[in-house]
Amino acid sequence: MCVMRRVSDEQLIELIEAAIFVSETPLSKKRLRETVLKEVAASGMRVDEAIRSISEHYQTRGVQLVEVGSGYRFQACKRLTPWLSNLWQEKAPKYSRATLETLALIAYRQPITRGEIEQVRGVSVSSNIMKSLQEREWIKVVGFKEVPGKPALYATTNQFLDYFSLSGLNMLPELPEQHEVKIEQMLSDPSVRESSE
Amino acid sequence: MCVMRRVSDEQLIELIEAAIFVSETPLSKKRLRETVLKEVAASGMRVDEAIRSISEHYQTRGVQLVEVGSGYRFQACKRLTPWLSNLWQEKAPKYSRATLETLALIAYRQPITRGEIEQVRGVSVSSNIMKSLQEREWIKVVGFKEVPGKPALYATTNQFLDYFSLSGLNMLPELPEQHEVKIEQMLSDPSVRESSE
Amino acid sequence: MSDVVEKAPPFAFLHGQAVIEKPEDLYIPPDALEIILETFEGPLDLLLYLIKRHKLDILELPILSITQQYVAYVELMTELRLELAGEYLVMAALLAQIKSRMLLPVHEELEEEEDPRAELVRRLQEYEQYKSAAENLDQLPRLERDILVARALVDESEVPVAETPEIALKELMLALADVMARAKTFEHHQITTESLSTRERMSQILHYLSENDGQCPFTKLFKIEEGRSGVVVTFIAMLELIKEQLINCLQVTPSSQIYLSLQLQE
Repeated sequence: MCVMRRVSDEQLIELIEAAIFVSETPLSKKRLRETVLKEVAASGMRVDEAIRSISEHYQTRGVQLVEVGSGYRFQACKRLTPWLSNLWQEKAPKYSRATLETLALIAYRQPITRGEIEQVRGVSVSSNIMKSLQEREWIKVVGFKEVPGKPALYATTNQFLDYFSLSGLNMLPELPEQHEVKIEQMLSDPSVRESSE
Repeated sequence: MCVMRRVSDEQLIELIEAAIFVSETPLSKKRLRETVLKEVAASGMRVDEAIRSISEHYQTRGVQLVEVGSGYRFQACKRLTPWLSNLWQEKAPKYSRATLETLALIAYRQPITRGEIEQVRGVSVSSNIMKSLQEREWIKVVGFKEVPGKPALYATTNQFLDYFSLSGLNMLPELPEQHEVKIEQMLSDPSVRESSE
Repeated sequence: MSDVVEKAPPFAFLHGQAVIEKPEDLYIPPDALEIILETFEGPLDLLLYLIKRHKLDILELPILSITQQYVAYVELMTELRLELAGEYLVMAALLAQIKSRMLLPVHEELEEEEDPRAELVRRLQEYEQYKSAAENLDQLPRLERDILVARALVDESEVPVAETPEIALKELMLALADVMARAKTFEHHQITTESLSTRERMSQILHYLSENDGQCPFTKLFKIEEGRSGVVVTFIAMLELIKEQLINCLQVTPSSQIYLSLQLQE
């Protein structure tokens, strides 16, 4: 049994702010409670209030508090990125269309099998793409489909959300609408048919 | 010649604050001028003033601006360290398969470029893997290959030998001969691509 | 079935007479170049491109003309020895089959039958949907490119050194054995004299560009005296250079001169 320490609101804010700044990965409230606040007496409400207060404080500063998939992190204000990127010489990696299309299908249709991805894209998905996405920890196997061959089912991870600065899958841009018109109607219209040449 | 941008004191503070926060190493005034402030019209006096103002602002926060040998950085207030250190006391993670394979290839085929590792592994090697192996001081850059892009050549270090209690690389377990032949073949394939990092 | 199929079996197009003009030595149709540079993500992608290029709606899918063009491009890609996935040929066969069904007179009793294009139209729509979803994803702000994480450190002297993972030498050996086992699947990458000459040509192009202020018109890089195979090697070398992001390919308007330029170094 450890004695819980009482801290003032100011101390709680200091501690949480510092913890988010020094953590190597985004810090979730759960991890915050299990580590930094392990011996601190602070209700969930007080923690929420502290986070809100920190977020507000940084509204007018060069860095801001954001919530992404796996927790809270500070990041530079986006409008400063053009200047700040001079600090790096390497260019950010570009991703191929094949990779992006595969990732989009997994993000929007998860859990999905590789076969289903290939069905939509009309081409086979290279093992390299699946492996790279897994090594980046953007996707993972979450189960196996109950069909012959039991293919793996893929889903996106919190690291995927972190990378794209999304707090959840519901923050993804909306899937473009398909045409509402009934395909059958359009197609059965004889005027659409071409005359044979 | 580029046109120098005029910025307000507030903008200058924002920019410098964000730059120090996102920089991977302490940021000196010189580097600040050469990178982030390259196109900003700001006298040395104004930069000093901005740094002083940032330093003052953080007097009452969880992190503070400090000047160390190579420049400025933010660090958590010392009195918070006992709590924050709980963030690092989780169990050591295991190395991924990708990391082990990369290390094995460097050990057996040094000096080797990242592109060559990718060629044999058939999948791209993430920068994180290379970084974590370098941070552990198991591998280091020993030169640059004389091919377009001049990619870095990696080799293992003495620390690597120490860790595995090897007196020299020749003490590494022998590789089955067919494996050796195959690696040679793959590396001499002219279609090896050096990926730019 | 119908004799239409017999008259125009799907693969006759691929090995039979050309449907569009084949590139004569130096001549590669500009928009063929443009689309090949875009490197298609598969037959559906190519079909979508052809439909969009004619400013048509997917729902109008003009099967006759689209089939002709599709087959022509597949042939051109074969000609240029671009790696052609089997799916492209399957699609050519499917298009030919739909075409033959479209040419059949509509019988009363077939009235209930679905339009032969319906399934393909559905797939095209679905693919288009995810194609633009992928483009949207690429636009999202992301780490490394648009977002920079702000970090602070802790005073090293007071923080326990983070535990580092332990590994045994045996694990290292096993890892290497794994790579080698997997490497077997890559064995079909054979050394050919052709790829050598392609890489040589790549260097020549880079050299030429750097001697000419870093850019030149596309056509300047072809040498008539090298004939057809020389053109193909040069062209493939350009595609490789573009793919490796060593050069850029610019075309201001659809039918204007194409320029190649060196990728600017930081």
